[in-house]
Amino acid sequence: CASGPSKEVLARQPEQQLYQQAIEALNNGRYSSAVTQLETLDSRYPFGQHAQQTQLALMYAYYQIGSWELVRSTATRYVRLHPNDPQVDYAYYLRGLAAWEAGRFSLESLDLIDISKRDLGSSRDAYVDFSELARRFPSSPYAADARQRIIYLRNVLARHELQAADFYLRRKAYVAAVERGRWVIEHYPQTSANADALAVMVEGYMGLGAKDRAQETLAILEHNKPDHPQVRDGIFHPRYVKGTLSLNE
Amino acid sequence: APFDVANIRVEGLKRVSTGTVLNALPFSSHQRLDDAQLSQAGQALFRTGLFDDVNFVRDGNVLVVRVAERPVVARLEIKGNRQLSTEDLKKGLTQSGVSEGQVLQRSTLNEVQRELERLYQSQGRYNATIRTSLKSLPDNRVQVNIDINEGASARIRQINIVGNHAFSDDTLRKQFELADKPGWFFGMFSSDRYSRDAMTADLDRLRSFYLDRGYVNFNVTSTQVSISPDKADIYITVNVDEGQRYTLGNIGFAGKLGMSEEEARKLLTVSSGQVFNQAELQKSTEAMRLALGNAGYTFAKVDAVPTVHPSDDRVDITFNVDPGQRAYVRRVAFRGNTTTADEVLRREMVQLEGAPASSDNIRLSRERLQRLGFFSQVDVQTQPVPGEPDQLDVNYSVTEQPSGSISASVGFAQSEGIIYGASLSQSNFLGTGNRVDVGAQKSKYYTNLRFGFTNPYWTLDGISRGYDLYYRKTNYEDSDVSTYSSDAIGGGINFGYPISDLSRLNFGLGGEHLKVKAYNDSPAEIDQYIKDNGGDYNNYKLSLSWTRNNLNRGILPTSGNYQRASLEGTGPGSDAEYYKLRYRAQTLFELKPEWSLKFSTNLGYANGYGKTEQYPFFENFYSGGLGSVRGYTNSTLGQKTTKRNDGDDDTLGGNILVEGSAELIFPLPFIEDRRQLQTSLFLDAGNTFLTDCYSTGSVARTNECKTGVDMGELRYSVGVGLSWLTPVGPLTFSLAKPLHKKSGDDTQVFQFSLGQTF
Amino acid sequence: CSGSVQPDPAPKPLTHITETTRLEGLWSHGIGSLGRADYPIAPALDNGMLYAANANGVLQAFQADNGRQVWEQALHVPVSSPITADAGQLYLGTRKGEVLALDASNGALRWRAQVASEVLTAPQVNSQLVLVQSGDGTLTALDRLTGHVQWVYAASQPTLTLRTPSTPRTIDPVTFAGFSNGRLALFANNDGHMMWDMRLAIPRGASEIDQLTDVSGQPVLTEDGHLFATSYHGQLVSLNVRTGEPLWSHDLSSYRSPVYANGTLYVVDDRSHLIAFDAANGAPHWTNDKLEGRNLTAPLVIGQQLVVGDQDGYLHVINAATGELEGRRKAGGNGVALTPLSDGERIFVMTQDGHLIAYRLATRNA
Amino acid sequence: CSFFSVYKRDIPQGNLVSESMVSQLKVGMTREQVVYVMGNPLLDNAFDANEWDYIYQVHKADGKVVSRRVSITFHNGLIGAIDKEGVDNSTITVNERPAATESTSVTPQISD
Repeated sequence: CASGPSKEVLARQPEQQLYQQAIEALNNGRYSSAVTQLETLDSRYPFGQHAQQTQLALMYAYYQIGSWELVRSTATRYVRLHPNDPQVDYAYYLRGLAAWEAGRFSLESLDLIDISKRDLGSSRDAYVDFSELARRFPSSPYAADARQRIIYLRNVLARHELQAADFYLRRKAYVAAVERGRWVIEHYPQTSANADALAVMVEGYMGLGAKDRAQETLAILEHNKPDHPQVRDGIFHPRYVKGTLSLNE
Repeated sequence: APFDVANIRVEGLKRVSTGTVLNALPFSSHQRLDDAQLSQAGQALFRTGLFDDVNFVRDGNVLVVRVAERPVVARLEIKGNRQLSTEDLKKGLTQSGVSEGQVLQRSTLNEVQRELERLYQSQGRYNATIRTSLKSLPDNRVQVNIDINEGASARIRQINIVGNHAFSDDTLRKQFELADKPGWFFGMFSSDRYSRDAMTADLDRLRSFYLDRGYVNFNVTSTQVSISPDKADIYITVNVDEGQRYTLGNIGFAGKLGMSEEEARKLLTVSSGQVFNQAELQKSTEAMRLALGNAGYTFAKVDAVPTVHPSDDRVDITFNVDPGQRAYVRRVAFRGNTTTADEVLRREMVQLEGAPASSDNIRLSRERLQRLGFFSQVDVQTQPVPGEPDQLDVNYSVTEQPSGSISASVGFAQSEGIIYGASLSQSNFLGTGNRVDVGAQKSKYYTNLRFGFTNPYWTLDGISRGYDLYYRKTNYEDSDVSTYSSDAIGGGINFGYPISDLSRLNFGLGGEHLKVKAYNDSPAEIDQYIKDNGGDYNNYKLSLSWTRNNLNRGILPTSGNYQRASLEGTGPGSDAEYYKLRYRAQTLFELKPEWSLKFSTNLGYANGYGKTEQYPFFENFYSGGLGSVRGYTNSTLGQKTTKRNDGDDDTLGGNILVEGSAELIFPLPFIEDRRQLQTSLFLDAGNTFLTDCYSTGSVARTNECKTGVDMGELRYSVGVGLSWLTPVGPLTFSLAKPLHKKSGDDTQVFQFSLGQTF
Repeated sequence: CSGSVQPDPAPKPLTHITETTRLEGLWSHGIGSLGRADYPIAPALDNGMLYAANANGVLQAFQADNGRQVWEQALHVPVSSPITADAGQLYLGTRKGEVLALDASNGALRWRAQVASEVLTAPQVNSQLVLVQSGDGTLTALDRLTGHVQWVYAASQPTLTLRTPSTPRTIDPVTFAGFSNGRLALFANNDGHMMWDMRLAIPRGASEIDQLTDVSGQPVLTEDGHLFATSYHGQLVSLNVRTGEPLWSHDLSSYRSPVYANGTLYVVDDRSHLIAFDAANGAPHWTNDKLEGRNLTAPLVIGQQLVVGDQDGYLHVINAATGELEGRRKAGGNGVALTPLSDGERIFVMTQDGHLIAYRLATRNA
Repeated sequence: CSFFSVYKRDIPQGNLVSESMVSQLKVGMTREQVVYVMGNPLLDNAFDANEWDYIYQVHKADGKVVSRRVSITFHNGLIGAIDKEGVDNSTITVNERPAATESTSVTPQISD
């Protein structure tokens, strides 16, 4: 229910006046009417001098009213149209934020629902966008915040892999468990989950009866995290597989 | 003539920015220019697609670039289109470059007009006329009007097949969708409207008809489509050359079989000597491909190569088999499970990660996910792993749907006063896959508490464990709701485990303390039973049940079948010793998409044993109402009690239950997502019976007591039912008309319930 | 729900005319249905005998003067073409692509032959051959006595053709045939090779409808070697057969055969305007557009008058010299689409619902 | 009797290997040749690219375990050593169905 003037009325106002009104609506929080005005500007003056500013403002307005999909589609269009525009990092950042918000789950903060156990579709998109932002525009003002969020997301994604690995260990599907562990090490390095991933691989190799591989992996685990809960004075205690494993015998 | 350009000025710009024009020019000011460069600049400006006209004028040493901007389409008006929706038309127009906000090229406009005319002609509307016009708007914008006169589509007057000897015209014409007579129902469903795609489809049907009957060399030599001068009638002539009828010669295999030849032959549905039949050939190749898929050759390719011997009308078939490499599944991923946990899906997987791929297992896993009832839609896609061609990832995408009901209610019934109630029953509590039932009701006459919890995967192999507790306190002294009160407190524990892919066994053990009390206005039968058997019962309950579930969806299935047989009762030494044998089954056949036929039955036989001669009335089966015989008030079918002193009698129920129902599930036309809503026409039948009558002691019996199953006493009803999955819970409506109801039957045409699907 | 097709141009309502000629009904017979697809099964007239058939293959012979039936024969074939009577033999075609030759005295079968596709036009006869043009654009020459195929020519067909098929015109040495691809060709009868062909109509326009270029109807050949042919969306053309060079032509779209009578060429165009041309130089004498849009048949010339039938079942008598409407009679039978026949005195009309009616032209004493 | 016993499925894991496959491997072969014969290993060695393990293991419903292992060590791109454990040509059944052990090159195809 856009409270502002209807599209027809707006269509006739000249570009400059319309742009002023939109920015002013944006600044004092009337986001939905700002959206209508910016949308009219974008469709009437696709090549006007404010074209780029309009699209950036439109993205921000969509973000404020919470329509994540529109933010992402406008941002993608902006990145495609103005790849080397100085403000393009803002578009990447907004696209990542929109995916981040879409991935959050209301009960997550209550820790009732552990989102790492659920479908991480949008969290994965956010991870990709923020990583691209950090990689291509390391000096961008948004890069710092993006890196923080990358770390959080990487942990969530890694935990998701380990949950699946744990299920496969219980299910005695040891090849699957080892591969899930390796996926964490390969895709989410430097997360706290790496040590647990190594532990899963050791247990998986033990299940497969490949003692040599198990010991090789255990050596790397001991080297990286000697105080891992499952390693007590050189002896590895698997969670589900019978028996224990030590480096020397 | 070449000249030095000191400055560049652009004229005629309305919306395009000067910057855009300047950086499109291949040169900048302060440069020596000749004609060649100027024409090049002209091309460059034209390539931007923004200008209709560009020319250069020299004004002293200033180069004036005079441009005429192409108008931008401000509005697109389409009128008169009925067959094709405006959206489709706009989408088509956008592809050919005409859409709101886009620059308009004159040429594309009449190209669009031709495109639309061709489109209508392929629908058989030969006299559709399309007129496009432009209305200019201020500052170089334009409104594009497209008005369409779709005209009518020509009717087919003749489909004439020439050259058919083996089959009569009628047999062949039955294969056609197109007809040369208007359809039934006043031509509403007429298929005598010509369209080219329908024609091609019909020719394919004709071809496969012949190929399925031995005519390997069948060929449509030519087809003529002619139209009457007034463009109203279409005449179709199909000239065919049937060729000879072939029988199958010897059948061989080639390539690496991946199984023994003898095993492969068992899969074939064709044998030498039979008439050549393409459909059977395809069935055989599909059977072989599936068998190879199950043996792990997911990428197997099988095709039947015929070699024709015209001399003796014989065709030899060689099955070329290429099993391809053993395929493995690297990773199994799930998308869309926003509330259900990953493990709840992963534990249903029959196809494991890091294991040989089997197309059967992948399909079976999808069916198991659908049977959970947590998802309205389950799709599966296999993606090859880049760089490792023999490995693939299996991706399941699901759409969550409400799987249970939550309700809190404050109700009021004049007979019972205010009823506070809250209940939660979720088969996928917080996405953990566990079943939770919690309910509490409080009213003037009763308080009712229940708690149930079941974990279907107590162990990874699918051994389930569940327990339930319940407490009931009733006091119906001077109400007319019930004629006796029964307080109970009890609980139990049960275990279940799979005994095959589809069936499970379940054992249950529980204890119960039951107190039954009659009132002065209780019917004689109840009064007398409590006098003879007492009102206090301490029972320990046992139950054994077998279930087989092959439904295609957990909730609102459309195909498959489900059976449950159970023996429940109280153990010997309980105060009331009785047993209940129950059998419940339903089977659905999908007639065609969205249409299914469903037959269901619910049978029960119960009796006392040991010291309980007369089966306790409070454990009787009841019939009538939703989930049973719709159209009759809930639990009112069966033996009536002796009239109470204030005049009306009650229903006793019976220790034998016979119920059955036949339903036709049909789609509602305007509903998009049919997974959440199911409508059906049904015929219900059922009733309860007694093996022996309850004694009324000294009181004279007012209702004649009939014993034994008497099919004549079955009550019937016919009607339409609707079941709708809402986030609050499944909503069920039914409009039923009881058939030849007998006197004393208590009927309800409209019945509605929230929280229980029938 | 999608309604029926609006004809373009809409048929003109009939205006009052001063009738100077009356058509008096003599006799009529029910021959039987022409089939759901209204097959053009026109009757044939040969020395005082009338031969008519229906779509179920029942063939009857009548005496032209009193309409008495002479014989009737059930052929058990789906007849779909006009009948040709010539020298004691009858020829007709079926929708299954069969051509039958029958004895004109009793309808007994002489021979039957198979051609490529359904036959919608009258087989044409010369001293040795029977020329049959079938719906898929092939022209087949059959031996007149035995029915054996002598030669076949297959023309290329556009995806959409007009339902008014073309009829060849044959004399002993050569045969003229028009095709749906807009070309008129001349074939040598001995071996069927094409001597020349010319394009009467060029496909123009975007839609398949605009691109229709059928040379429908039958070309007219006069004793002095002048050929006249019409085409749809094309030209009316006159050419000298001996030299092959065109004499005159007009841009005129028609799907009916032109009719020549003592120096004048009468043509019905696709808007049902009736136009008379001077056969020698193509100068138009008169045009009658009062029957526009009524889907007129090709005219029958009888004495100084012309008779045409229309889709509403009316017969119109028109003065051959002035083009004025002189008489009208409703024959009914939901329309007349087959050109009437005449033995000089009587007019024989086959209506679309299969009635054969005989009329006599009587001048009304003004 | 089987009616009452818990229905469990066999748990197959890893690359199917057989004696006839291993016999085709020769020292000095390239990685592509190994893949042509054995297919791609499911167990990628995260820490040593020159050690390839082809491990196949089935945990049967009745508790028995069948394991086969072929490990290949590469020296600068060619096979240096092949050692195998429990590899023979006996057919292994998974859920009463023979697990085919042949393996040749594959062109992937999306199948439902």
